[in-house]
Amino acid sequence: MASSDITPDASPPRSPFMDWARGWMTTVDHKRLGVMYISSALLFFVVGGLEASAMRAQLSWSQLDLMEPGTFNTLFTMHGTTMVFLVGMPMLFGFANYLIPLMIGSRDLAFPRLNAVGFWIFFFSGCLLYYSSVGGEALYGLAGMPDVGWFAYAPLTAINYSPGNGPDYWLLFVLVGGIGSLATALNVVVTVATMRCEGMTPLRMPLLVWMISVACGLVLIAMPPLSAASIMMLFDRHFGSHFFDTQGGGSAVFWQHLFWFFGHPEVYILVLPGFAIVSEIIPVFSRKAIFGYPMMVAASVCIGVVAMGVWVHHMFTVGLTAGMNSFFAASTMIIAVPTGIKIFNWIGTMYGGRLHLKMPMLCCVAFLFQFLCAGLTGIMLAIAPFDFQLSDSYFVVAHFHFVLIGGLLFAIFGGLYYWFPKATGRMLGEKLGRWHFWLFLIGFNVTFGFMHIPGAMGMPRRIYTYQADRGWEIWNVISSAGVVLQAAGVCCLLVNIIRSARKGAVAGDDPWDAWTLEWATTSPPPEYNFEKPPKVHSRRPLWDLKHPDDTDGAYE
Amino acid sequence: MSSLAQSDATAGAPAASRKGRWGMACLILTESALFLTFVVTYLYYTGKSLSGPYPVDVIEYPTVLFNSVCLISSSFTIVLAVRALARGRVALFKVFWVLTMLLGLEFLVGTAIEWKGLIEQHELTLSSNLFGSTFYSLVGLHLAHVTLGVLVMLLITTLALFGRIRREHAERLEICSWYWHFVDAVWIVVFLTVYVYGV
Amino acid sequence: MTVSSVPTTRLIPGPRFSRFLRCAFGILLCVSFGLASEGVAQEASTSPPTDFSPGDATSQPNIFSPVSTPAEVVEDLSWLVLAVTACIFFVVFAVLTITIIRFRVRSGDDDREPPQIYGSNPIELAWTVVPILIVAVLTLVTVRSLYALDKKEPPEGSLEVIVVGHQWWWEFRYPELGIITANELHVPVDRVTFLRLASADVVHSFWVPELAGKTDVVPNRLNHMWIEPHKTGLFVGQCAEFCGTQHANMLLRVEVQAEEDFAAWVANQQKPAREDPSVAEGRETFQQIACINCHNSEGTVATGVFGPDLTHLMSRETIGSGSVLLTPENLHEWVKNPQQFKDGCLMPDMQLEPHQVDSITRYLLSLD
Amino acid sequence: MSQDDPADRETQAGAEEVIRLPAPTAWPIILAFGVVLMAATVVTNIVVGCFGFVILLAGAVGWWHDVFPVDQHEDVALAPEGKRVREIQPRPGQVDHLKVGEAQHRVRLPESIHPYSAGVRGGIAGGVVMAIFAVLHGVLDEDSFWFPVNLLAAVVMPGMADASLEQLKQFNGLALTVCLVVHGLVSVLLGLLYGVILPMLPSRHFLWGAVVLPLMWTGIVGATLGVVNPVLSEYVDWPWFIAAQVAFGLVTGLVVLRSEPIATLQTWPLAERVALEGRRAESEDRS
Ligand code: HEA
Ligand code: HEA
Ligand code: HEC
Ligand code: CUA
Ligand SMILES: [Cu+2]
Repeated sequence: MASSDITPDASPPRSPFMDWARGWMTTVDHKRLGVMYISSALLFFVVGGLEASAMRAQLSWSQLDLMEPGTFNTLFTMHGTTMVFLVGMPMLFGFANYLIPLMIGSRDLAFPRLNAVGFWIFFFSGCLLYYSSVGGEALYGLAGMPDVGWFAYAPLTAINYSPGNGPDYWLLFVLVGGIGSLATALNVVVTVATMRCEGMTPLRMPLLVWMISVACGLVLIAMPPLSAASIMMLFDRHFGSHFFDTQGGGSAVFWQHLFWFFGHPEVYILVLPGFAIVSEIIPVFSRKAIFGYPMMVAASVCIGVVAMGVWVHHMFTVGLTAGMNSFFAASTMIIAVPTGIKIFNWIGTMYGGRLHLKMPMLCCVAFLFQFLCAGLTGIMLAIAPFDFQLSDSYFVVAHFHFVLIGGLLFAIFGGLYYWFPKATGRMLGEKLGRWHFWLFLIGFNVTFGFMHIPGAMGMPRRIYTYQADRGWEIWNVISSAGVVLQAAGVCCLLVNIIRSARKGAVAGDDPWDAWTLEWATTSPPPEYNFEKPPKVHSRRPLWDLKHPDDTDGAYE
Repeated sequence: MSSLAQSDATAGAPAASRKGRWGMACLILTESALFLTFVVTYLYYTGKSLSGPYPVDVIEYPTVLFNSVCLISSSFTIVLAVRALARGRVALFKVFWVLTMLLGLEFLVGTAIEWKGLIEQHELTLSSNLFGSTFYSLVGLHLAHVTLGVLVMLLITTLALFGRIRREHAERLEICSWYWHFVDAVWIVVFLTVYVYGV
Repeated sequence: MTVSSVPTTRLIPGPRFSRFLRCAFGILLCVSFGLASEGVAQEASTSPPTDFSPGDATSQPNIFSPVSTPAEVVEDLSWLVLAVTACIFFVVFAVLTITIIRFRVRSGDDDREPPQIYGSNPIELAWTVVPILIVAVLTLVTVRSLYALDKKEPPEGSLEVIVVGHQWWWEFRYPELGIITANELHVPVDRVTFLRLASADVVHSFWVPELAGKTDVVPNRLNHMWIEPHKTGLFVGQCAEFCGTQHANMLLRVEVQAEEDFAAWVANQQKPAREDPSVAEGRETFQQIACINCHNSEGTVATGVFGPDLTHLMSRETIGSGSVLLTPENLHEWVKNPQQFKDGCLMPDMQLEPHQVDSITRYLLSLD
Repeated sequence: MSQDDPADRETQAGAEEVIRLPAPTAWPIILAFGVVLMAATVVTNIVVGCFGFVILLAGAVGWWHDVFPVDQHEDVALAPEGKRVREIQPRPGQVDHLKVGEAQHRVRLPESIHPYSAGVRGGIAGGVVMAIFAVLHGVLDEDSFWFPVNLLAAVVMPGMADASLEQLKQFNGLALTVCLVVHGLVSVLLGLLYGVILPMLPSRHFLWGAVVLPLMWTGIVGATLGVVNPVLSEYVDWPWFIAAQVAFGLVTGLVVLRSEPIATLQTWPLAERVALEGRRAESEDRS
């Protein structure tokens, strides 16, 4: 960010640092909050990645003794929780914050102050979670960090199986963090509903706006059950209630229902913004309008709706009736249809276009390949009997890292390269970018591609070590080796960001020759986004301006 | 160009109320999901308590029915209050508004009395059994919402007494009143769940 | 018809895609297939038995080498699914790759914009209907397999076993035979064994890949599953649901035996505990200290149920739920301090004197 | 905050123009901190919670003053002239056009299609003919009307696997229902697919529809039938089976190809659509 856009303040001069810090801490500007979301998410990504690296080190050979079992358990819990709630979600809100007002031609979100609260609650709740690494120990001498897995199954979280405060931190974190997410999601939905500029009918909104709105709608519906469940669990732990107390008649399975009723929509909450980013980048770098816009919108809404009716596929092995498993296997597989539509439409967009394989587009291409693999392994898991074998094995770990990294994270990388010039006025270096891309791509595929095999060979997840004669070593050591490449890749990205923010090539208003409204203002945009609220006539307002003889409006 | 700030100001009012409406609608949506979770929990665990006290032993209708009548009728008085304000009849507004608040307050007091009975006579607490856990959490969540509503109404009453509430606030207060209607509607669901189905 | 005109939208004729890309893809494909096929080969070959897994054991589990009916049903189904997904993968992969290669910008290109195409309802309909059809077929087969795998009651002539999951070991009860044992399940070959699953504490999951898919072991809930092995031998698996500190060492061993071997094992388990006078001292010590609070051992005052039944301890091959081979030295170390093998397990370090350890170990070694 | 420094503004060019934005405020961060501190009570102690509550309250009151009676805002000066967004330069004549028939470059492909209803009708017709074949086979060869019905139903009904040949020839209500649903659904979907893809296949649509596609389909079925429907695979009579497939393809293809193709106009410029289709196109445009 250029330092000149710090809020001018009338009070007497103070140290520039204080001014700078104050500017960021008191801001209600959606762009700054967006940048803050994304930067903190990157920070937490490095933390979560380091936790993962430690796990991979411990698992790289059988019977290693690099850490205590309990430590390993806190590592995967914190890793999963961090990556989902402190990386994935903030990335969503970061991009939503930064882009939605610009894309729909408004000055800010509907409730700017609420927006700030949302961010700070997210940030402090993350601090609370990590405070567990000192707080719990220091004050009570009991287990500090949560060690119950990112879905904290009852009754392992009950006070008699997990004394100490570990699970409490986790529960409070999802409860408080959830409030922040709700605030921001509400804000986004209201913004999209009420603050579109003139001419921006719902079917002219950029796809990013559509998909992020669907994701935020899902947050509104899926988050409260988790909050409710965590309240109940807190009551169980501290006030002696019996919701999940299996000795008092409570049900362990009920927790699973509540968690996954949130948990499954959550994964689509995470991936829809990924889809959103890809849907913006692919057309621009193919130089073609998105193929089948109405179908894309319909597919997104459809995914959102169906996503709420499939949660039991995480519970196929719980011993529910065959009828129930059949229903949920079918509903899960149905999601392949709208998702397939998306994949095909993206390919349709590229087909016949003129592909500029710059960094953002490269990331999207990788996204397409990897998400395809990931989705197909998802289908295998959705076949309930097959899942009896695959569930809770490293095959599942491979599946969800393929969706979360191969899909979501690559889309986020693409988004970073694509909008960095808008946010800073400078391009992210292409050369270092290629290093980042190839290192991470190869590292990722090595780590997680090979992880499917130990899964099929019976290696369960969440084990801190394994027997020597199972034949799993070779696959694990390959997986661990891949992490080195990934880490190198991430370093390239971080260096690139820091370097380019200061010394990158000047971007200009519209470096990619793109078509949506955010490129119709300066880079970085002024606080007020647009001097005059824009007026649009089609889905690609800038296309219309650039090609007045071939405007879109007439054809939509 | 220079008309920009101005046009914003004039466009501001209806836009603000649209935001308010959508915001409240979204809030009600998530709150419904929250309540629904507790209701489902209650239903899931009905009849699963391992030991007493059971609903049939402890649930008494007189107080709760009176409370319910008060709460439901407050939905009507709040409509009257908002209408009065929209027509500019501030005094009438104050009367109905205070009445609404008092009805809400009665609900709080009434429930407190009911709970006192449950705790002291029947020894039903959050930790007695599943019925206690689900009962107090569901009804308590609703109660928390009523409390919040009453507090907000108190605030607005104070402002009204200082003459700070005027006709142009009718729109905002109407949006606030949605929340109150929602709380009332939820009570009907809670009542049906706990006092009709659950017994 | 106009559709066939799609190829005419091709802008840049000629297949001169970059050498580098071709090589890269080639290498990537070769490497991954090479490694994968090696993996499959390794999985398929029965590995030489190590000293850890005696007999004709398959200590390398694999869901693609099933030996029991449920696992076979799943395997059959899995090949169909793998074939279908592989087809989808290769079709989409190919189309995507071709698209990228063909429509990439080349050095000679000017910056004109390609023709804008907004979509095509028929094409989009086609790629909606095809996945629906595929999904429909998969669903039908899934449903049939689910019902086929769902046996609610033990069939005629089957063996019934109650499996109780504990943090972090398994208890097996044979109600019809009056046997209680731990960690190593013995079942007859070619007969259905019907397992009823219960948990003493938290959620676990029973998984022996070669025999059947997993079923969770949930407190306050009775689950069930069944196996019907067609091959004798040792089959290993482990707890598949995270259940706390030592989840990783909650291993499972299933010994599938010929009927007569199984009968012999049953007869041995049904024998009363051996009372070897030469280890009387050890038995005394054992009874005097807290062991009895947690363990059951017939013929002593020990009737605890918190830990594994020790009555026929020496008939097992491992201790600590499959994590340690049952050798005299290991047993000695275990009694001295189980935490050195299984850090965090629920049997505490008993802080015994060395001679107590020796005598208790000797006693335990007599329990066959 | 809302009072802005006039001196500051004058230094910028064109400073008369200002835009009103919500003023920065510290209350949100304070409120958020209070919320989290209150939550931390559970893992620390009550003092922290009380402290948190006080902070929360302060935040709430401060916030209230931010928005009541009027929103606090600041006037932001427009960026100086040179730093404003640059006018977008039109570049007419830069877009390549697709050369299809009459050079309407924005057509959705293809220009004309068979109506979807033709596909559905074709599917139904084909399905009926196929069912007749199957039943014919049942009655002639196996002496049972219900035999093929039960065989198809076995795709979802595991019970059929253990059924004897006798049982397979008996009427079974559930099987009939399952069979009707499965057969109907698949027929209609396939018909729809035919309607869409037949015109896209390279020439000789009829050959494709009647022979190639059914044979391909049979090949796939043949390869997977053992898993998809083991019972059917056990009893299937391949010549009859293939004949039924071809009959389906023949009939469906016939129905589809005989239907009148209709032009797809959705992406034609409005004017052309109005000329061609009058009112309907207009209403379509609005959506
Ligand atoms: C971004 C997150 C994300 C996404 C998008 C998905 C997408 C999908 N997931 Fe995944 N999933 C997770 C994140 C995600 N998942 C996580 C985190 C877990 C583990 C949680 C935990 O236990 O910790 C998990 C676990 C998980 C399970 C439970 C496994 C177990 O624990 O036993 C299942 C089972 O059904 C499943 C299925 C699916 C399916 C069917 C999809 C589908 O949406 C995929 C659809 C896509 C395609 C199919 C590809 C494209 C389509 C075509 C090319 C069309 C043609 C295809 C066909 C006709 C098949 N997932
Ligand atoms: C978005 C989500 C996300 C992401 C990005 C990742 C990223 C990674 N994950 Fe994770 N993972 C999950 C979500 C995610 N994961 C979830 C939900 C679980 C389930 C948890 C549970 O079971 O409860 C899980 C579980 C999980 C496991 C299973 C643990 C177990 O079951 O025992 C493993 C094991 O290998 C693993 C590995 C990795 C690795 C190697 C990466 C790598 O891609 C990480 C790469 C990043 C780095 C390596 C960062 C390195 C950066 C630097 C080195 C920079 C240096 C620092 C400075 C210069 C300051 N993850
Ligand atoms: C607090 C309870 C407790 C006490 C006291 C206790 N044990 Fe244990 N013991 C356990 C548990 C629990 C296990 C299972 C550990 C595991 O596998 O995770 C176990 C396992 C064992 C095993 C291995 C059994 C097997 O098949 O894996 C032996 C042998 C054993 N204990 C012997 C003893 C002896 C001897 C003593 C007394 C000196 C003793 N135990 C005291 C709880 C106890
Ligand atoms: Cu028991 Cu994991
Ligand atoms: Cu899911």
